Amino acid sequence: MSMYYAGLLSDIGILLLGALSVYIILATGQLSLGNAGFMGIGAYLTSWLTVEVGLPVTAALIVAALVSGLIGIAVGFPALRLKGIYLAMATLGFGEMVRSFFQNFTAMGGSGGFHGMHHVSTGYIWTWALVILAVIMLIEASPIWLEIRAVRDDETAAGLVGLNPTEIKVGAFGCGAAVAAIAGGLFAHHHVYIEPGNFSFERSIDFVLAVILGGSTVAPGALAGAVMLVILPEYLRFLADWRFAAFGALLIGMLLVRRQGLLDRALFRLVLPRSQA
Amino acid sequence: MLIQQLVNGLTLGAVYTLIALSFSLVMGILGVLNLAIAELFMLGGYFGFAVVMAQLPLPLALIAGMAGAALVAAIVERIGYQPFRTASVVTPMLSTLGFSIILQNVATNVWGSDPLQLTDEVLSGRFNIGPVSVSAIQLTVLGVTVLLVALLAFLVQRTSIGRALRAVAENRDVARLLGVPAGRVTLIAFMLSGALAGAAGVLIGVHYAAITPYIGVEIGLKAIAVMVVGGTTRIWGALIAGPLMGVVEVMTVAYGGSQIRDFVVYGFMILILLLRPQGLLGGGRSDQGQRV
Amino acid sequence: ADEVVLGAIVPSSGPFAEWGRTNTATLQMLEKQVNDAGGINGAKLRIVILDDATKPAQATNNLRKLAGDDHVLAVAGPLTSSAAEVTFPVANEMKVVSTSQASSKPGVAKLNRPWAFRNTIDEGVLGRTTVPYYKEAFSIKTVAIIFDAKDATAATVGSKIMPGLMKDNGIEVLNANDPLSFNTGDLDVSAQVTKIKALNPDGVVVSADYSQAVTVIREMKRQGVIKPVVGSTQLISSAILKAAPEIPIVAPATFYASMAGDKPEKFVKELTPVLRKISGLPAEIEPSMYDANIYEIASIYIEAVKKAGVTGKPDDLEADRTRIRDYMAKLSGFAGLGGPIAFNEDGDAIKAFYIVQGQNGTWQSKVRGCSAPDGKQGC
Amino acid sequence: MLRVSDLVVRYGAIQAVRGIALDIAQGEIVALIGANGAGKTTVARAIVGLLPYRGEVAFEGEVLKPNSAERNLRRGVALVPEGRGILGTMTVQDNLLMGLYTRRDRAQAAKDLAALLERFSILAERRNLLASLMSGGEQQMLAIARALLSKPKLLLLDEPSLGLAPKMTDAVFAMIQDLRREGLTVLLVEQKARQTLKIADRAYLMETGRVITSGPASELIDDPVVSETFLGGRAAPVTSTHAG
Amino acid sequence: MTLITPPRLKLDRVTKTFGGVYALTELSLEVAPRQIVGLIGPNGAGKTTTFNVITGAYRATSGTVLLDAHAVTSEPSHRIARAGIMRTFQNIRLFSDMTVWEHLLVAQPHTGPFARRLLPMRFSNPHVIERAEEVLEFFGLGDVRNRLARSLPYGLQRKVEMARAVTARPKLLLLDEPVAGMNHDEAETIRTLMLRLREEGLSILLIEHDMAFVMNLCDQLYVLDFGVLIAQGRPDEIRTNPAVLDAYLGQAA
Ligand SMILES: Nc1ncnc2c1ncn2[C@@H]1O[C@H](COP(=O)(O)OP(=O)(O)OP(=O)(O)O)[C@@H](O)[C@H]1O
Ligand SMILES: Nc1ncnc2c1ncn2[C@@H]1O[C@H](COP(=O)(O)OP(=O)(O)OP(=O)(O)O)[C@@H](O)[C@H]1O
Ligand SMILES: [Mg+2]
Ligand SMILES: [Mg+2]
Repeated sequence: MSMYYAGLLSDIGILLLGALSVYIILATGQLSLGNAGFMGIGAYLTSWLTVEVGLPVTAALIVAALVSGLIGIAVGFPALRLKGIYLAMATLGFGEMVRSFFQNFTAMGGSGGFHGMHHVSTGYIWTWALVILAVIMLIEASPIWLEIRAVRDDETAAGLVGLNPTEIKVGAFGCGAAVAAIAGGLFAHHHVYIEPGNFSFERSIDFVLAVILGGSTVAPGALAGAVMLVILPEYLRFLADWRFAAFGALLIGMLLVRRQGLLDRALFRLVLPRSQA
Repeated sequence: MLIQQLVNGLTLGAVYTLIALSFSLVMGILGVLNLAIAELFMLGGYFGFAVVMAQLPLPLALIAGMAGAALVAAIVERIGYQPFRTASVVTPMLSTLGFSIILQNVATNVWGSDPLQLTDEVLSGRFNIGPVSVSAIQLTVLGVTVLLVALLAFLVQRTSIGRALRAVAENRDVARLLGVPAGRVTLIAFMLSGALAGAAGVLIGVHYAAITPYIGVEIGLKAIAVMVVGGTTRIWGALIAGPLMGVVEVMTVAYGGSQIRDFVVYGFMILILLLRPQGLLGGGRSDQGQRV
Repeated sequence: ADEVVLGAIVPSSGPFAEWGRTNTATLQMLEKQVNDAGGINGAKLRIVILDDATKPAQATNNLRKLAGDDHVLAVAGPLTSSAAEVTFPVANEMKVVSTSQASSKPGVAKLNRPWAFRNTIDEGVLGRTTVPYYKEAFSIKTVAIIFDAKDATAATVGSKIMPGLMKDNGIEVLNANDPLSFNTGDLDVSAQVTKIKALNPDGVVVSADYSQAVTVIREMKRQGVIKPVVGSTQLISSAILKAAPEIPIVAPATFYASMAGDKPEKFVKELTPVLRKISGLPAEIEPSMYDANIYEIASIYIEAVKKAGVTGKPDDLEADRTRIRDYMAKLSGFAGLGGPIAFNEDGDAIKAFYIVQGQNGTWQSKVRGCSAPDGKQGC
Repeated sequence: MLRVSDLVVRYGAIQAVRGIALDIAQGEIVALIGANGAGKTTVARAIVGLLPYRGEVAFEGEVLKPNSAERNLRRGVALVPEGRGILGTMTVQDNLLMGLYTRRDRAQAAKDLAALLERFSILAERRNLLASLMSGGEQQMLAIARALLSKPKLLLLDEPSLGLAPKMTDAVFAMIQDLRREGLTVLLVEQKARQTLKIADRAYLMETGRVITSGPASELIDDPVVSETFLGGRAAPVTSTHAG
Repeated sequence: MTLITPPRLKLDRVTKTFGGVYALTELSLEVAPRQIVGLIGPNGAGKTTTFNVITGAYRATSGTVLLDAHAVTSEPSHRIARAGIMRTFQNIRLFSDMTVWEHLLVAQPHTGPFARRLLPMRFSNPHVIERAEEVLEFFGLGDVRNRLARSLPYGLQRKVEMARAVTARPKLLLLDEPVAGMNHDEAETIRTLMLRLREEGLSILLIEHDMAFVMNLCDQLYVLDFGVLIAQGRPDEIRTNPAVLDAYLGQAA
């Protein structure tokens, strides 16, 4: 495999993790536009741990995931009060606050950025991505995932059949934040340089885009979406100055053809007839 | 300086309010976040500039900007909203994002990425009241904002058109059963919102006298924040929230340090949302319509 | 070999599209010139130009593609410092020379030796000449500083370099404890400018990319703060001169379109009509400093191919790249558009620069400087 | 007044209505009955123009276009949809005002509204409540009242008695008869077959997308097929509790 | 009336107001074990509100709700459900993208440590699957187990709702108009199912406007009007109660 494809693959792996972080939260019916914030927390925290403290990358990633997960839970509680666009904007605001924080956090370089990490391989990134994807897919066959789907569909009804929406929604926020932090840590150690601008809301929107394009009802959808979002602009290079206009048009076209995303549960049922029994 | 900063804050707030209005017209009523509005605003600016640079009067520029943006909004509605009526709300949001990517690219290819600047200030008159200096265009922006808010609030909350819009948004079939031409009504809402964005683009473009294809992004984001703080379902909300956010922003820069501006502004937005989850004027009516 | 392949990374989409597009036109012109003149040692020149859309991650992949798939001998670009920060490590990993045409954030190439170069001068070095001229020309005793906090280069210059330089030159920074900033894309900086107005400084430091600086300068004009502005190379653009003709702007440049001399005049004469044919660019566009820089970068590569024994055979690719690197490191007296060019051990260019002053719509050169280390020959 | 011929409606691959003909004369109450899933709702929705269909629907001699509900309402064809179709995020008042959307005779419209509010007094009390917060039966009343406000010439009612208390069901059925006396034509889709047949002039019986029997309501009541499958005793008023 | 066995459900002077409107005024009622109790009354009388207060969807303004002599008032709704009260809804509320089978799994309480909940169904809690099979069989939904519940005919959707409520082995089942919009045959099957559930020990509180159905099924009836209890008693007593006739049944009787 050429270095070029290896590079793209790394980007896909990181975007996949970012998309999964949105996917988990979206599965409970909450749209988070602030996951770039959690990603930033993960990126800065792991970088600090490996560069300044001298922890190995894997350990740093785990610590960052835990810390970010806790922050996610802390954010998830007040988020319970908010719905729809209000929640989306509040999370976006959170993400921008995180970015603004790192911009002023001169101990880690402020807006000048932070250096010194060691490069991690594409294989390492994908090990994380695949393990997390596999774990999520495993969880999708578990009772808790049914509960998550129930809460997304109809929170009130879910409560009335005995499910605890608070626990599920806040938990999802925590898990999403942890996964986003891992994406951030890997991002930092892939590019070996980070600056606050890497974690602005555009990135959060990319995550959401990957999930929706790929299909928001099955975890591999995030993978399909991540592949498309990274590969598509590359394959449109022949259009030169019109590359992004074509990308936008294709995005709309894709939604028009498959508004449920590339992959969905119906498709899975078709391919794997008795997958859930 | 305090008073001057207040004036700065109010002008900025008016700018936010203007754009927030076009967002809330489609968000508050139809429940879609039309992200392309940021770019309609940008387009309005370019159309307006073209007219102003041709030495034609400002009202003509306004008309050009509004008409141009409304036309593009109509396309966005037909391709980016209609087909996704029944999909989840994230989907039309992303299809309109597709439009905003296209429009940015097209604008770059047509007008370039460099700031397009007006050589002379339009309406360059200034009024100095003591230490405070207000420009004619600032006053125009403020005045137009208040006027448009009042007009729109009347339209949406007092007329049967507004009611019909809300009905279509909630249940299209039922609205049709009651005689509402649903397709036409949503198209009108989008075009109206586009025209508003276009007007904002002209006024604000002329006020700051420089535009780029990316001008809509940051300001669009703030405008959405303003809409949310005001409450999406109440037009008047934007008139309160816009200046509030504008003043908070400007005062943070003036007295708190400009570095922490975004931190404070978004923190303030979150705080308000936590205290009032449906925004200041969102009175919680339509969003809380849940019963078992 | 019958073909010499070079690569380039430019931002042809996104907020810096204009630069990327004029860069592309420049390189295409060079390619044609070289091939019309018989190529390089009989081989045809081919420059593969990739757009990074002003996104750092895309720039890294561009480099991987150019070095890995297109087997280029060397790469010109990327343009921005943010992109250079992440692309240079990849250049080292893949062992291919990458030379930025615009990055001037302090220390970026230095961190990524030996394969990273910049045909630009560190802002810290430039400022040492800019500020004294500025002080002298406008009898500046006090300044206020405002910078774009979202732009890594501008923020570094605005928050670290400039305050230091002002102190060195005995200029008081009135808002030393209260830095003023804004964000890329901000439309309204009225609050910041009102604050500057209240401080009443002799001059204003605007550390921002020109497209952002335009907003600040227009607002200064609107509020009647007609004070001389000083900044970094980021300010150099013809667009900024239109913002407020009455406000003098001082900044360093290694090239500007009205520069005198045979080489620059020829370059401008050739390139200008090419640029003016490209749609989307302003009708009165002129070659920019970054066009000159990338032109020089490609020319240096071509000279290296000619002189350093580059074979151009696929099997020798690795050796050829090393030859180019070594040639660059030892380069001296390469005839650039504005004078001789060499590279210091940080990988940054040693070349002449000019402190230019923009007034009434044109840049005028005031002081000629040289980035050679003290006591060394260079320009 | 209404003539439906060869009506065919499909949902994707499913043919829900397979070529039926209906006739309704001016001033008639016509009942449409049938088991769950027979296609009654589909017929009603097609007639008012909420669905694409094949075949012909003519109202007052003019052919109606498929999928043109908003135009049909202006001609005088209204539907109280199955599941009520109230606008839950709007107030009761706004729902009622939506009923007046096409009315141009303001003064008369205001009088009609007042009259209806008198008939359904609970709606007047709940005026400013969000419609979604009302009880099921109250919502049903709102839906009926709203449809009447558009002053239709032909009113289609899809299971209007769903969720209504017995007394209110009686009241609604009585009202339908009153309105008929004022010149309204009614197509009544119902599960409560016995009560329906009592007030209807004629009736159509549907099964799996086809009309299998039709005729004067008084004859259908005694039809063995009808009484066996649909009357079963339980749709009758409380007095007859012999079922089971 | 319930001298020997304590009531399964007891409402003690429950009041619920909505901004000044009294939807329920000092309502007291009891459901004994293995009893089917009907709650009837005119539209807007407060029947569904009673269900909502019992299940915690609404918080009572005052008064207490006792399940087996334990107060569940003002507990969150999921706790009340877990304590043994399950319900169906007046407007069907099925989970829109779940199959029938998934509906039967989702409402069952999970026993064992949390981590087991993350394992695939078959490993995390095998009893759940057994139970779902059992309920599927009981309600005769086997043929449609893999269909999306939302795509089923109305009558079957009602059944799925009941089945979902029953899988969690509740002590008390609340049914809100279970046979509305159903034809006679379908209503009959529902009635049979309810009787069998009672056999199995379930108590049922039922709202229904179909008088034939109610009178045939219920052991006890409560009649509400404007949030006030206007009558209670056996069906034959209620049928002739003048207050009930006037407020609810109408002149037809
Ligand atoms: N949106 C739809 N998509 C697919 N099939 C549908 C749809 N709506 C109805 N059907 C099918 O069309 C047939 C007729 O349905 P319809 O609702 O018209 O029956 P109905 O007689 O009104 O029944 P009910 O008494 O239950 O209201 C049924 O088989 C139903 O499953
Ligand atoms: N959340 C709420 N806010 C305000 N009023 C409410 C709310 N919920 C119910 N109500 C009112 O309380 C009264 C009782 O409603 P409820 O739904 O309990 O009636 P019901 O007896 O179930 O009637 P039906 O037989 O029509 O379903 C109604 O008048 C209703 O409008
Ligand atoms: Mg029906
Ligand atoms: Mg009810």
